[in-house]
Amino acid sequence: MNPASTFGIVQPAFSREGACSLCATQGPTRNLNDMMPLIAANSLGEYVLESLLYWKLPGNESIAFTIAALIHVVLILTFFGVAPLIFIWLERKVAGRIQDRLGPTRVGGRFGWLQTLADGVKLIQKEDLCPADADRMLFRMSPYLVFVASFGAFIALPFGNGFVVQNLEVGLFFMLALMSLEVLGVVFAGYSSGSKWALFGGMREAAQVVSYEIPMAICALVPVIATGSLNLVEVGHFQAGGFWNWLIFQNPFTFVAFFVYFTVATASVKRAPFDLAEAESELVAGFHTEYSGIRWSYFFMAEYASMFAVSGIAVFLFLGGWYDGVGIIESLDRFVSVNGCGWLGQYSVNVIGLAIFIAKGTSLVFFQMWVRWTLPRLRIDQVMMTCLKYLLPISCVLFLGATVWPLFLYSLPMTAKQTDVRPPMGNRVYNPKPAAVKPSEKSHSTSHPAPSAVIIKEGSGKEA
Amino acid sequence: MDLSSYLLVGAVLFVAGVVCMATKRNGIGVLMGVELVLNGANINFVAFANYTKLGLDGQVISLFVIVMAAAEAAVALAIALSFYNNHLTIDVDQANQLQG
Amino acid sequence: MTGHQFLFWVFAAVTCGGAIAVVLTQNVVRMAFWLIVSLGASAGLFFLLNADFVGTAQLLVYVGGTLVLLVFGVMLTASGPFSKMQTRPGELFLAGIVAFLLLGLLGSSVCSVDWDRVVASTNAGQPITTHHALNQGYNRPEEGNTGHPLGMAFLGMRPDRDLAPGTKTLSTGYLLPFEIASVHLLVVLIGAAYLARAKRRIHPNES
Amino acid sequence: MDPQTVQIGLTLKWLLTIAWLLPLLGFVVELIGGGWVWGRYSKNAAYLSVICIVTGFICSFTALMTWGNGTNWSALKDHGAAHGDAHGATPAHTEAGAHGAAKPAAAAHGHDDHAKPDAHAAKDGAAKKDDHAKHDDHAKPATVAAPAAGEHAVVEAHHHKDPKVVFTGLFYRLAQFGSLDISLSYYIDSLTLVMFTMVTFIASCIHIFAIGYMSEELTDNYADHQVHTSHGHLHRPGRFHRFFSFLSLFCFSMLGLVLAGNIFQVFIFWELVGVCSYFLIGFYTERKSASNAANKAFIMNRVGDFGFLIGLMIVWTWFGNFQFGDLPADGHTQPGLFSMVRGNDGQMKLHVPESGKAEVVFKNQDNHIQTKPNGEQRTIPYWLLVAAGLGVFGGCIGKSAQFPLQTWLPDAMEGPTPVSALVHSATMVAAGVYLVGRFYPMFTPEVLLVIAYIGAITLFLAATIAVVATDIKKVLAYSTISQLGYMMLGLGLGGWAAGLFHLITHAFFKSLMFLASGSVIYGCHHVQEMPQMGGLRRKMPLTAYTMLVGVIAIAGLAIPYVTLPGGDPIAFSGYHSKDAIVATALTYMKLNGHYLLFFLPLAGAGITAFYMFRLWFYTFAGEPRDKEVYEHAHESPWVMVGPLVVLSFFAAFCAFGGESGILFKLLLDSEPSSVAGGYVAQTEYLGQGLLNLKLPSHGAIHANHAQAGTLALIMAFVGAGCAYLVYGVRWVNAAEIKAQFSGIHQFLINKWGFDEFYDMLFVRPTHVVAGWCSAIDRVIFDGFLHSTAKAAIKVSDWDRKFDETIVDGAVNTVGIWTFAIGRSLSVVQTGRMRNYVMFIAVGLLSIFALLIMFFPN
Repeated sequence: MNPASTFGIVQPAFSREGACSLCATQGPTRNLNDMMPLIAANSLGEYVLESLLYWKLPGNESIAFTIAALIHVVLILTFFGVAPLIFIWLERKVAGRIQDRLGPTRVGGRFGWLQTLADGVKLIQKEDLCPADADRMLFRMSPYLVFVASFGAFIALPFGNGFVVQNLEVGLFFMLALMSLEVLGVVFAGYSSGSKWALFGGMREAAQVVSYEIPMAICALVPVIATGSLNLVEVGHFQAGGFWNWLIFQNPFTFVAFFVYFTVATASVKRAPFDLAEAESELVAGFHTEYSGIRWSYFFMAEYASMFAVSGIAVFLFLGGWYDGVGIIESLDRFVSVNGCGWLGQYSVNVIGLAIFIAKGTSLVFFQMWVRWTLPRLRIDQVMMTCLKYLLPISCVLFLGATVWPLFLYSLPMTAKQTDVRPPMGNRVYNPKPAAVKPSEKSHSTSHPAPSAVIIKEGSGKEA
Repeated sequence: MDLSSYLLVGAVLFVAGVVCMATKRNGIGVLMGVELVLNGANINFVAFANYTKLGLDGQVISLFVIVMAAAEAAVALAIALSFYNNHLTIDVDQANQLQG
Repeated sequence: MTGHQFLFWVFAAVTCGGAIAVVLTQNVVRMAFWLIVSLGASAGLFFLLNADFVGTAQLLVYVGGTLVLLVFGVMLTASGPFSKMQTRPGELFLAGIVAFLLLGLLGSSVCSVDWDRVVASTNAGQPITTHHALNQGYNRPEEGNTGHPLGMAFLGMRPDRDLAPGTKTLSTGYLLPFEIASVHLLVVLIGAAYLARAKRRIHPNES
Repeated sequence: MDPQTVQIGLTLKWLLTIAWLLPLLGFVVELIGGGWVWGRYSKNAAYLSVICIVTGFICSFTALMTWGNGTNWSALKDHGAAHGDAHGATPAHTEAGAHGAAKPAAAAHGHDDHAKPDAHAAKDGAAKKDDHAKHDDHAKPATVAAPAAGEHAVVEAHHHKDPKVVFTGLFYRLAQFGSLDISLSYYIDSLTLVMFTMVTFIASCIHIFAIGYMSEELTDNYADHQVHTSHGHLHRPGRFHRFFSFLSLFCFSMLGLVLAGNIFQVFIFWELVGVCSYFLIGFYTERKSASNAANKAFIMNRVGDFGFLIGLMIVWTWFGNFQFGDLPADGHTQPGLFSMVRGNDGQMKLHVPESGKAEVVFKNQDNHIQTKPNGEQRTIPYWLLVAAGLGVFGGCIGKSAQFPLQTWLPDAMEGPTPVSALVHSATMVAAGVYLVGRFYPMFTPEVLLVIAYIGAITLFLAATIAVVATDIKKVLAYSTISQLGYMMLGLGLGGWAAGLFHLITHAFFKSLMFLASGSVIYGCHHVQEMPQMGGLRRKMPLTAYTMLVGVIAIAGLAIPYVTLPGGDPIAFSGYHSKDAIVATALTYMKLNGHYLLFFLPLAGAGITAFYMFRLWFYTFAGEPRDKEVYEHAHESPWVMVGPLVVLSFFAAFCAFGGESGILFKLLLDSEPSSVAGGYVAQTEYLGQGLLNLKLPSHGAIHANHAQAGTLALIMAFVGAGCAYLVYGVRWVNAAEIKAQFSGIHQFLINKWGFDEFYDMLFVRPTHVVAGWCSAIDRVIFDGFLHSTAKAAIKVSDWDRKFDETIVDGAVNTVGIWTFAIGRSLSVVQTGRMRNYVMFIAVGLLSIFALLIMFFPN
């Protein structure tokens, strides 16, 4: 163990020439730079730590960041619970309206808005059944696996400017990775149930999701090529300003990629018309035929949360993230930074951004429901053919096109001067984290230098 | 934690993988043993990447290992399926036509 | 015990436990489950080692892709539900002895090296993203900011080496291996698809 | 060159390149896809060929227009004349100089201001008044132009034109040997452009015609009635696509030849043209006559090409350069052959060294003398230049079927008629004439004299044979030879533009006549003998009258005493071009003597008119001679008649305006600068290898134009009249004449005995020598080889025994031992993968154990 490390990670011989004056400042935030990536929730953790120090409470970084992590877990878990609550209710209302019915009307007074809660209470009360032929351990584990995978994806999903559990550099990649784990739970559920319906459902699910993951990842990379970052917050910042800055309008390929992505995402969260794994008319209920009670509800919470997760990715990759599209957020941001409204002002702006983001995500979820109750279900061979014969080639072409597009623009005589071929790494604007720490200590937390130097200059400096 | 703890974890994975390969009669099980061995090696690479001058190279090599493992799994699975189609079993002990 | 230590012990225990469980389980599907547990936890170890990209790739490619494929294979080749193929106890015993010896050998090798000296002599401890030319991403280098340097390395550039103070020569990147790996992957997938095609089944009595 | 000119040059280059390469594309596609992809019933090959060649025509025509617009059509204007804008609007209007037809109204036009190039007009303006006065009434045959005009034309000042713009450049350099580079280059002037347009246009017409003519080949089972096998007629699959692919290749070769920028490239395409003609003449390979004809054409051409090769070698050895024009190279301009011989003023610079014989001094494109590194002048002996010219002309003799290599061309009639049309008008035989025209600056007056004599002999000889031929295509073939003789004659006499003018006009009317004869043959179901025809104009009127247009054109008839408003005679194209040649001949005779060179073409004009009208009357007029043929005859479909109509229009009017017409002026623009002012042998060199020859200048020819034209017209009318009397109204019985002159008739039927002569002179001796060689081969060489083989068999027999006992025994013993050892060790190979893994682990442990045991540290 390196004694220099207070929190456990090896303390590097930290020498950044040119940035020393900023990063080498003394103070409690000094060691915060060495937080571990997974649980170190920078802003909130810093805030908690500052608070502990301020109130002279016992504790060190470990405790502070544990507390911060717990807060995050609680927040996300709340969203994870509340969102399906609303979405299931919404789905029932939407289905009813589309089928010329009313949907739930009674529970909770008007609109039946507490219907889902009532259902949930009922499910919790039910007996936790396990079939005699089942592989008991796997049967019990599978819902948790699905739940954890879906839940984990929210670690990297920003809900606003900086409202993110862990602002990972590879956030998008991380989300896709964790959401791809869901399928394992489904397959195990299907296999361990000891029922042929469930087995078929699990097999179908495995084939479908593994296939659809490929075009989904490729389509997600199309806007990533345009921005040069996998960090969703940075991608969000990229789309500041009017809606013409949204990545969907970045180039023709991102425009097409949005629709392909949305189709593929619908399939990868096994929603209609791609819900072959739980096709009730052929497979009873597919992989969760044998499940009941609270374990059954885990699957559904995971499904609706995943719907929101893929929609959130779509919002960040194509539809401007937390920006409103007419420049309100941006102007508020500027107002706050110019007039020094402090962390509260910044925070308020971020809350508005949060609302906008959730509204966008919810509307995409609504769109998925709309599609579900409108289109008939495909056959399994049609599902596979759609993916492998159409969506996969299309997404590959989009990927290729998005790669070539800047070069194409650069080669046009009329745009050669104006077009900025974005370097893969280089002159990015650093967006400071939301001011969770007090203004007086802001300089400690913003330890990044203003990155004005471009690589080329570095190279020439080295030669000199 | 220091380097040797990570290396020990890698060693455990490696040995587990070797034993898995040596004892499992199910072809897929043997495949899982291979994955364990590769993962043990991967942990070593990343650990060296973090603690020594190996730096980025270790991570790059571990990425290559992951990709190659995926390729290997695909081919091995295809072979296993082919074997299963021909022998109606996945028991690798049945695949002894090459014995001396 | 610091957070890092705590998390290391948790992940290491899960990793090793999962691996041992894979060895000891006779049911193939459960083996797959334990393998997932083991590999997922080792992804956690990667995160602890500042390798966020590798960890994520481990989750996406290994756990989310390769293992699903394996499970798929298990289901396609299972003769009956929850099939078991027992290993003879003698073999298990022999394998256990060899495993014990092998682990002892590896462990003694690890412990016999003075890693502090080795690390010190190799000028170690410098994080990958030391140079500020690499720190222009959104995140701080300490947060495992390896996406950009890895991408540069795969494109054949090594700013982490070439821009460090005192370097004179240009290092080689990994563009060629990367391309070879991609082509290799393509060839492998085509070959796998060809191999796995349904063929005429040879009945045992014929062969 | 200013940038605009460079731009025009590039445009021309690419347009012509496209026009050139498109037929090649067509050929390749048809070669690959013709029979297998489209099948034998598809006309796609024809459509592809037509599209290629028509696109080529459009490109060529666009190139011509681009060139004209780029040069402001300076070629069509009278150089130096002030009246250009006032009268130049109608090209036919500009020059109203001496013409064969009388023009009573034209005198009132005051055309003497603008009748001639400025220098000429200034010098002898007064004399010209007289000329024109004479021209006005010179439809009277007795009128003879003043010989003085010819005299002073020789000494007139050099013709002032704008410097000719030639676009040269390199496509691709194949190899470079010292100063000599073998390259693909181009040389574009108005001659190239006119040739391109003409070739592609006529080829288009022929392609379209061939769609109809060759449609019988669209079958899997084509019955060839001329080939007899033991089972009756030969039946074979149709070869429609093959025909069109070869046509395309033919066009590609010819266009490449025209575009070529160096003599070596010309040679390459020259040979390609020869190969294509070989393929197409031998198209009906099963017919013995066809394959013989193809061989004959090919071998005859090789004889001529031998001369060509000699010429090439001389050029290579002495000039070290194949390029026609000046090429920019490495910052300086590499002077081409033309510049080296004649500089930019068109004059050779002669020099007599101590040793005696005259030499030609090489110049640069700026007229400076080229020197070797040691300061000496670079020169070529005059006689070698003559030899080079004669050698190259030898190639032209073969290709253009001149005396004495003319015998292949009538036999080439074995090919399908569209091929004959293409070979005889636009491509193969035109290549020879074209090359003479292109290589003109390299020819000394001595070479030109040879060319002129060859041409004169050829034209007379062929014309006489044509009189007795009865096969409709053979008549046309001999007429082709005869007309080629005219062209050669014109070129040889110094009438550069006149010869090429005749080449172009002849291409139009001869392709017309061949296609018309093809239409007749098609309509009469492959009857080619004229005695079986007659009266066909009632069955196929369009064919008949388009043919008549061609006949009038080639006969050179015009309407006496009547002119167009501009003073131009009313005549078809052949009149103008032949007139120009005869005028040149007359002028040449006045300067040099050589009376044959005038009287032979003059007689030829009459004979031409006679046999052409004979053909027409024989075929189309009178009563049918063979009822069965007549009954079954029918007019051809539109796809065949359409090209006839189009071509007849051009045969009639392409030379509209004669020497002041567009076509002639376009050609005149490319005329080598040495031609216009004439030539007088430099007397101080007469002893050193130069003959005392004079070449006529433009002005001199012009002065004799009326006289020559009148004579030619009279001869033409006499010939046509005779034909009418004998074959039209049958006032004189042709059979009686034949009987009366049976000796001459037989002599002519035997084609002056050339075939027998060549057979005796070359073929039989070759057979004898070949017999000897074969005998030597059989007895001496074969015997030696056979005995060697027997000895080898014996030796190998012993060797086998040694191998089997000793070598094999040793190897087998080793093998048995190895096998036994391997068998005993194979127990370790359990074949079980798991065991192998265990072995590896145990092996690893053992290695470490050993290491620790022996190296404890």
